[in-house]
Amino acid sequence: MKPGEHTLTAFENFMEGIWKQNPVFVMVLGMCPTLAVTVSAINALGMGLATTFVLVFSCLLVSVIRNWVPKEVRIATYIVIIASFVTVVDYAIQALSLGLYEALGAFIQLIVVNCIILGRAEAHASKHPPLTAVVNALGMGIGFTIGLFALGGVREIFGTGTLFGISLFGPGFQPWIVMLLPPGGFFVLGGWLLLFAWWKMRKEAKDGA
Amino acid sequence: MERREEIEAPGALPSRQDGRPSRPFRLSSYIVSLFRRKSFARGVHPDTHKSTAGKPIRRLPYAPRISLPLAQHIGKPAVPLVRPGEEVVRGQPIARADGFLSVPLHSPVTGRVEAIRLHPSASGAWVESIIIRAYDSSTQEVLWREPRDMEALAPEEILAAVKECGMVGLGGAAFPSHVKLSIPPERRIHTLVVNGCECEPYLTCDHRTMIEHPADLLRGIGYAMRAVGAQRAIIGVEDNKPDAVAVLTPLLPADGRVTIEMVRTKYPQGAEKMLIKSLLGLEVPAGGLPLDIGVVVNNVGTLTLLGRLLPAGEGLTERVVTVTGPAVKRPGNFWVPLGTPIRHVLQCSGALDGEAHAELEVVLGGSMMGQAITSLDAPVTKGVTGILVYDREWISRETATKVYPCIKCGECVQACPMGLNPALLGMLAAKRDYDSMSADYHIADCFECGCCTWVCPSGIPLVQQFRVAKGLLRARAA
Amino acid sequence: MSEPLPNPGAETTATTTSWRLIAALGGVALLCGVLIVTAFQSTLDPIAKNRRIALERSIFSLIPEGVSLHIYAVSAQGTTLLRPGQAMPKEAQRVYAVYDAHRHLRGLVAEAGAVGYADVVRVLYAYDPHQQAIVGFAVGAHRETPGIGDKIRTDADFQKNFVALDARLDASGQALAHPIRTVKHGSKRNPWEIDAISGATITSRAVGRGINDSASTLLPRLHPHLNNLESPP
Amino acid sequence: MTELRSAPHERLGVSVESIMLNVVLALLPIALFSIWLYGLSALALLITSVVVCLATERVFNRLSGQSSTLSDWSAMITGILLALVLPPSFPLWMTAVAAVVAMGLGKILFGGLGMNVFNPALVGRAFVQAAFPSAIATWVPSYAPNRFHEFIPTTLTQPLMIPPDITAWVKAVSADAFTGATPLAMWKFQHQLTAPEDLILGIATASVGETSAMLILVCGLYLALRGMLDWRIPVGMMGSAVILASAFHLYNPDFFPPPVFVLLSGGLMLGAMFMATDMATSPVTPLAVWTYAILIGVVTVLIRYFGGLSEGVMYAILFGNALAPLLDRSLPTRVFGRRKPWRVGS
Repeated sequence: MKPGEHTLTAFENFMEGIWKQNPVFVMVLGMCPTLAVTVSAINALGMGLATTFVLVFSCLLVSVIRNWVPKEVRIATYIVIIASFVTVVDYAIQALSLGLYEALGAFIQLIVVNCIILGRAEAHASKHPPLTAVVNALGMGIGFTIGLFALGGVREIFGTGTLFGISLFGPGFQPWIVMLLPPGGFFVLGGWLLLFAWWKMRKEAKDGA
Repeated sequence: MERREEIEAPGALPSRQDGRPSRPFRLSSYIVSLFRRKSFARGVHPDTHKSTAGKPIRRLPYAPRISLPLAQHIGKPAVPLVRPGEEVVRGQPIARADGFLSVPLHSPVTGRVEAIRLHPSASGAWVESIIIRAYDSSTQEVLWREPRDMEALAPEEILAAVKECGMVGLGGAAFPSHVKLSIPPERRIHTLVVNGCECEPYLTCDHRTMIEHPADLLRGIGYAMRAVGAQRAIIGVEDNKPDAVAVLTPLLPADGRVTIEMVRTKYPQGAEKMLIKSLLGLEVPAGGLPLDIGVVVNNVGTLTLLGRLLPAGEGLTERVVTVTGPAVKRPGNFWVPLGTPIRHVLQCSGALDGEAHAELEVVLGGSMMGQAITSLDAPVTKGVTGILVYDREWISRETATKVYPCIKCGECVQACPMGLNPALLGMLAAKRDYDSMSADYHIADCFECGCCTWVCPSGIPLVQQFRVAKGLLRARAA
Repeated sequence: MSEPLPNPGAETTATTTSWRLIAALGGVALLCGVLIVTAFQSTLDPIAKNRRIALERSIFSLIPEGVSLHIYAVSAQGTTLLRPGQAMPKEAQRVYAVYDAHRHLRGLVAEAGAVGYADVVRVLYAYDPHQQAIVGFAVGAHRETPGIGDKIRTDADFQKNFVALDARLDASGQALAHPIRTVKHGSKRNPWEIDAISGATITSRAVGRGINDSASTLLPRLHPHLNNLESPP
Repeated sequence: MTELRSAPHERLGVSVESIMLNVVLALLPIALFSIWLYGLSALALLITSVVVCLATERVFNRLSGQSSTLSDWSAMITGILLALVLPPSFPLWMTAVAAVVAMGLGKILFGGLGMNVFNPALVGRAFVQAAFPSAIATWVPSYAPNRFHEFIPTTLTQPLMIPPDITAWVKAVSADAFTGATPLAMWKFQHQLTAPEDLILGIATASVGETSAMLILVCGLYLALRGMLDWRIPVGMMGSAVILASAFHLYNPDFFPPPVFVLLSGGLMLGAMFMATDMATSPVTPLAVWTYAILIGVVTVLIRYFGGLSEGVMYAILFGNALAPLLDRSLPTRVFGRRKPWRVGS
């Protein structure tokens, strides 16, 4: 902490990733899985939770060993730690649901290089005690999950007319195929970004008035 | 204007223009030539509004009091030779030139110097002026002249005479004529281009001058050719003035050194660079002057008055001014003594009858490049070609159009005679990216003809933005 | 970002010894190794089970009467029953023999794959040895364009091609009597032709080609030994 | 002297509204002809598209706190153009989706009038092409006998629902062998050519407003003569398409169709006259305009001959739109008294 900067409460620390620095809508990070796997709500949730799991445990471990690991090999250890937890998640998802595993496909493995996780480990966990690190990571993970869900939900509703596989409009629904294609991901993301920017603008206008 | 770059002089000129014999004006050849009329690229076709073209030049009653700004030309202001209270006669020099880039002033009236003080000028600024009260009883004849034998003069002596008469470019630029006619020794001038285009809407003073004083004009052309050493002269006239061509053609000298050439009626045909391109097919290099390619351009008004004043040894005391516009009840062309208040001219032409002044817009010059003035007390100066008065109805019609964002219709690109991209420049101006405007898109080449603004369907004041940008860039460079 | 900037004064100036670096990396690696191995061991069985269930589900969906299946490796040498855990011999094709409640062979399911519009399209197809025809196919993983290429899953007309797609062997028994071909939509004339989906010709062709390639090597090898497969071992 | 305007003191007087209004007027005959061809459904399609476009623009005006920009007629043009490039049987709810996307994504997101990079109507059309590929490839015959008192069954599909199968309906209303394929698709997939007179008169299967090449030509000519349409774009685009098509046709007359077919079929004419010429999305400098036009013509033919789709005009124009700003900057005008127009900088 810089001198003069007020110490964040645990709640603020948690909310950081959900609202102020939401990885999807504010920082626009991790676009690869964001656009590729969010064709359905369940995929989005699965991906989000997997990432959250990796994020929380990596940050916990990084924070625990932060005083013990010399700075020269910091990134190397982070990658090893993150990769290990990703492998664990990979097996866990296979064991839980093969369907989800197939849907998420290569993107589980790609969590290893997800900039959100490495970024959090480097920028936050390596400098804070375990509890703070975990709370922050949890916030970030949940923020990411919410972001993915917001995309996946919309894309599933329009793309297949369902949410979590439950049909919303009956059997005659006309799927919007573009929503399941990568361009659809961009459209929905763009829409959400627009909405976020608009909210922010209005809030600032109100605060200013 | 002083910048003269070393640019490769063009080789042989198109032989077509050389030594063409003068021929009488024939309607059939005029019609044929309509279809192969020379011109420059792009440009616009505004309504010409030349209703005053058929009216002979008349004189106005003298104003009781006149104000002569010491700086009516580009360059250093003149230095007064008279003191308040002194009596002056019409034509008497009352201020001398201050250096090379400066011209003297002559009294336009017989009367008494009231004061030398600040007086409103057309731009709104108060400038040092000689105020003279005219004698009511005077006949206002020119009483000061030193006739000279022009044939005996060497080129330098002609230049001295031009300077002595206080002549400046009467087409509006007010650049001292003797400077323009002074050719550096390393340059050779092959052609004198006589600008009789008068492409500005509303203005007809040059047109009337050509019709009424062709002999003076041809005499003036002869003096200028001798001064610059040009072997030939081409009078360029827009093809909406066939009567002027008809008057001039029979008077052209038999040796064929002076020809008259019709060019397409198109704005801004009368811009120096455009006219040279139309007549000779030559382009003045960017940032250069016509003399870089061996050409000197002079306005017909300037040369006509030189042709009249030089042999008589008189000074420039009056000029032809077109007074016109929707609010003018008795429009026409007038010989106006320099220094006459614009209010006086407008009263005489009926523009101020009954109308509240605040309802009017008074513009010096034509509708495309003229400047609106703030005070009716401002005087007519050497550079005033016309006084254009708009009434309320006209103004509100013109200002009713809404301003839209640029829709990139490209009309301005197809209008800009300089081949600039005003749409892009406008966008850069809006972003205040003046460096890019100047370095990449040549804003310096813009001569503010106003074509872009005239065509713009979005109503964007492009040329105004460019004026601001050029001003800022100049200020930054200085 | 509200992260504090690194404070240069707080950095240790002394270089860390190599030994410490190795120790740190080694320690972390050890820790992680333990973690991964634990996860691997504990999920091994459920994953295998999941896979088997998923595979069986799609196989039984092709042959609805089936209740049990056995895996055979088919090669030029003949057919071999594969016990669970037994490795697949090289150069062999995997065939699932499906049996009904009366322990009769109801059909054989094999894998095929060919390059489609976006990537390899993997399908399972069911072969009925009694009819000598292909009687169904199921799409595995694919990345064909949703709404166009993935019609192969949903298009009823396309699925009808596989009710009884002729896959008889010729007289020599060394090749298919008629290679399975995908033809332009609406121009199917023969039982060995697949009527392509209009607008998704490339994916349709991939399915046809994949099945043809697989069947034309598999079936000649399989046929002489069909008797071995007639009843479950 | 209160009035102090800066020069020039007079203007040409052609305003954005008058240009846009004239484009609307030029599109009206095409729209009316399409109603004559396809009846109630085309009318409903046009109305839906226009109303939704206007409403979208108004709503976004509200949200961004601007005053209404409907009076510039540009939203109206997008609405009409969008309807003209959709198939007549297109369900109204999908039309509404296309209109919202056209205005929202195609225009307003970029900053509104003049700021958009892509032709809004084509953005809308491209979106529904990707979203509803089967509905946009469903064609119905023109001059159906019942067209003025009955909708095409798909037109009134309930929102979000799949349009019904109209094969039976089409068989019932079409007199002769109607194939349900556009002339381009028939050439591409069945290798059959449609007679040029059918293409000129609008009898061939097509989008609502692509049918009559003749009418489009006349309406485009009107705008070009009034100076509200850059004649270089249709000339360059159609010219390059015809020249390239002729070359291919000469090379292999059996496989490649004659150039007149290329010119008259599909959306080439409509695209060249009214889409590629959209001022905001086309370049301004002369060299850039020609390059842009020729590029679109060439890409259109290449997509038609070698692409997966039978029609390429839409993507070709969108491609041209994307390049337009780049072309403007890399092919500047030659400034008077300067050389090397293509080199920015002095």
